[in-house]
Amino acid sequence: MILLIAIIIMAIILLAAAIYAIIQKDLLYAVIATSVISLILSIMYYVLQAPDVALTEAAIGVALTTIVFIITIRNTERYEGKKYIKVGKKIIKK
Amino acid sequence: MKKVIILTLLAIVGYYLIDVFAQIPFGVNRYEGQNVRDFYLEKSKDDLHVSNAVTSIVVNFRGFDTLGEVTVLFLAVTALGSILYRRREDAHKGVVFFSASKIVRSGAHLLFAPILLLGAYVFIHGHLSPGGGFQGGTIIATGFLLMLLAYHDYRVSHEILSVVESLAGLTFVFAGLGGLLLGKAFLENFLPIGTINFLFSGGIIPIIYIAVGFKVGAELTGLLYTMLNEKEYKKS
Amino acid sequence: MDLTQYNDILTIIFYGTSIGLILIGLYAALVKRSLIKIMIGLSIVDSGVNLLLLSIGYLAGGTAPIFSPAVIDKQNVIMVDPVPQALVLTAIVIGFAVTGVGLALIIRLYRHHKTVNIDEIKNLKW
Amino acid sequence: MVGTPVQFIAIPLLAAFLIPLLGKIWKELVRITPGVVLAYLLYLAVNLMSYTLEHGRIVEVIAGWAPPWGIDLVFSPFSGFLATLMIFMGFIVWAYSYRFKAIGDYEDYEPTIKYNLLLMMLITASVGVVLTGDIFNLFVFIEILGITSYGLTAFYRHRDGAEASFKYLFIGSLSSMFLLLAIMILYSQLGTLNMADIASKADQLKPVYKISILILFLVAMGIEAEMFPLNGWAPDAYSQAPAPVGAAFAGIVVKAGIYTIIRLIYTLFDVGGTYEYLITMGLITMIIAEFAAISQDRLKRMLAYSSIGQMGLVLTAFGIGKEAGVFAALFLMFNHAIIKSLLFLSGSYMVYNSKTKYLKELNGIGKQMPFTALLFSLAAFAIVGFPPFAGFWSKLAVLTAAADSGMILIVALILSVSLIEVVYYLRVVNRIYFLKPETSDREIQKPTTQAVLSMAVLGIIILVVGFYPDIITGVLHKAASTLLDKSSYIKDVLAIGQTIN
Repeated sequence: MILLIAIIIMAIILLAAAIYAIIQKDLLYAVIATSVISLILSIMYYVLQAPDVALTEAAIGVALTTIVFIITIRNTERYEGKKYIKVGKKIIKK
Repeated sequence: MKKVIILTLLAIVGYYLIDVFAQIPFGVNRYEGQNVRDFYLEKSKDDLHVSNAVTSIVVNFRGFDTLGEVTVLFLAVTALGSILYRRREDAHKGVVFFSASKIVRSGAHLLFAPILLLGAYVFIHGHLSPGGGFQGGTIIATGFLLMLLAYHDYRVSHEILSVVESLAGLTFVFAGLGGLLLGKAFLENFLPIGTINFLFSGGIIPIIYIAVGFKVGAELTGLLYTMLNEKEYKKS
Repeated sequence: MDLTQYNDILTIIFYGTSIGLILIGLYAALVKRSLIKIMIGLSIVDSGVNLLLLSIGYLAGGTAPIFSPAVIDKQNVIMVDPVPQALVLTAIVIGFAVTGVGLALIIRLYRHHKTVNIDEIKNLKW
Repeated sequence: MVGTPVQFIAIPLLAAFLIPLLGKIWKELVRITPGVVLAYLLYLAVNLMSYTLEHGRIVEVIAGWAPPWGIDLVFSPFSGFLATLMIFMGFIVWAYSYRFKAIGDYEDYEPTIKYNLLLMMLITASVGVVLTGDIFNLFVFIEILGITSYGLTAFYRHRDGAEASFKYLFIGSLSSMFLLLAIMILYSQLGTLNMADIASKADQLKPVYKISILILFLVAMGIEAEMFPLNGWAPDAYSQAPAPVGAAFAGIVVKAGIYTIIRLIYTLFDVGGTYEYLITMGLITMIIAEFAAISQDRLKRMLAYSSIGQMGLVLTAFGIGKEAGVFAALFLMFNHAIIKSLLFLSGSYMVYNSKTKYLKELNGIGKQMPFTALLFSLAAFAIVGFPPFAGFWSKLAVLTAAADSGMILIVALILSVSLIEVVYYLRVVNRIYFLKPETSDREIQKPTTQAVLSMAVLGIIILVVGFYPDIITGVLHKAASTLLDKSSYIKDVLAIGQTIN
């Protein structure tokens, strides 16, 4: 029973993180949300009796995909859309 | 307007997916008689002496897929290098990044060797326990990532990486061709299979998975290194 | 952990979550104008597809397909289907490779155009 | 037999892993190795082809697990014909790009290594798609094809290659998602991934699954095959990629896409109306693409749209079905591979030095580059289907197939679309020979010896097939009848299982 509740909560967090990832304008937070998705997915894979896949998802989805996204964001821009602009070291709204 | 069209489209796709998948029962044995799942489980235990059935599928029954998969990674690194390539004189005029603090650096140094060891453990025991070449290789790459993040001037030799990568790939293909040369099929096992649940079991399966581990580790490290060195166009 | 009795709820949870992920990801990939957001959307879609594929191979009350010393001598052990697991393993790695190439392309587009917004990158018609 | 079909995959992979090491020994080896590998594969393919024409299908089992348990490669007259064609075109493209200036003029050798690796794997992946008998293996090969195509499209740094490539990647990822979903539904229902096994069990499949799998598959593969609403990536990718790669896309990659659709419909299963759907989509694709082609002002984009139009014609011919339709479609595919590649290869030398790549810069170039221009016009005449050239026979075959099936409307449509084709190709030829150049002091890039040789070979093939079509039609008839004989495919592949187990 406790496990079932845990699974339900995980599913809710999963969907919430996915929605957060696509509405968040700060891409860095969005990427962190996708890594949360991967983390929970890897637990779900474990629940589905697939430890191999869980390990892969944990290593590739949580660690590598996130870091590759973060590198890209660092090399391009952090905010989605034209609303924000960088002046010196501060990010201000246009 | 465009959003409305896309939402309608998604609604159709969603309805249709739910409609199809609602008819596929969850958690129920759908196959009767002889089927692929039972065959693989049985043969993995009896014929190959590999306790992890996923490993025996990935490396032996469907080993050709894995060969392709390794190739995909290899080509992705190649394509990435080609995409981010620039002439020598254009490179190296980047901004200097600060190294991490001393605590992080010492921590990274301390963790580096254990992470590599863990990665090696995971891919050496791929046929016994969960894990294998891909997982172990990724763990090794994260070890290098830690060092790359902690020390801004940490250098990984591209030469060594490409040699390791090539040798590991060649091992995989030669292990496959070995079967062909001995009059068996490509990728067919030609070594003694040993006893199940011991380290030396499964014939060529552990060899291939170790090669995959080295290859994936070298490739992902190279990928991360290429991307991390991409820093001079930062807004200044 | 015995979940056999809750099979109906689990059906809804696993299929529902994965289809939800697919739809959310597709929405992001089709509507958003930032290239990085599009890649995030695509990677969410990938996760959804993988979860769906794995749920298909699940067997209620099954164990992981590993003949560990604890399992090997028992009779009538139900094991979940290992084939989807092998397929998902392949799909995850391939998905990562494609994501990496896509992000490299984004970095190169940014070098030339100084933006990652689709509307501002229009040398070719989108 | 000299070898087995698995060498088509294993040898290039071996070479691909070796190339970085070989480059350290002698740099020229990086360029030579793919050619040697492709030449060997061509020799192997021709040998296997002559064997399979006499003795029937060659089914090779991988890892010793017979179908339906393991993965198998099938070399039949149909798949073997396509594989041979792809390897041959790959060899030509390699020869053409051997000293292609824009690829090798960097001071360090990195790009050359990468280009050669990616090009070789592009060809290997297409061959793998054609030969494999396992549906998930097909997915893996399609992903290899995708990755190499993205890399090659973005190869030039100074063009909009990255943009075209990202577009391709976006559509390609969606396509692979659909493909994975289709494979998933298929596996959940039949519990098998082997194509022959799926075909033999297809009757157990409920219609709702059949339809959903077909839709997912057609959407996924329509992207590679440039079917109508899904071909937005093609003109950009063709025009932004290096010239030899454009030729490889037209000659090799598209064929792999068409092949998968055809294999699915002809071998696995179909539902009522699939063939009509193919005809409709083919005709729509053809008409829209030809109208788009006539309004293009750049040569490569025009060729790309023309290529899409030809693929529409091929789909239509496959939709007509029966032996005549399949034969016509295969003939069209052969001609398209040869002729369109020649158009790309020769055309790109003509636009090589013009900055904007607009058509008007080609005025009067025929006097400065007589040989290239001659080959271009030869190919242009051949592709619109003027009588003594190769294209004529394939168009005639399509028209007779359509007329025999009583589809007069299709005949009329094909003929009127051909008229459009004639207009825009002759416009270019007219420009090349009879218009005055805008500037007189135009810099001319002479083709390299290898490029001249490879183009000349293609030109000779066009002429030979044009005058003696019989040398190819025998093989094509055999290939068409193999494709239509579904039960023998199932029997041959599954029989291997009985002999081994």
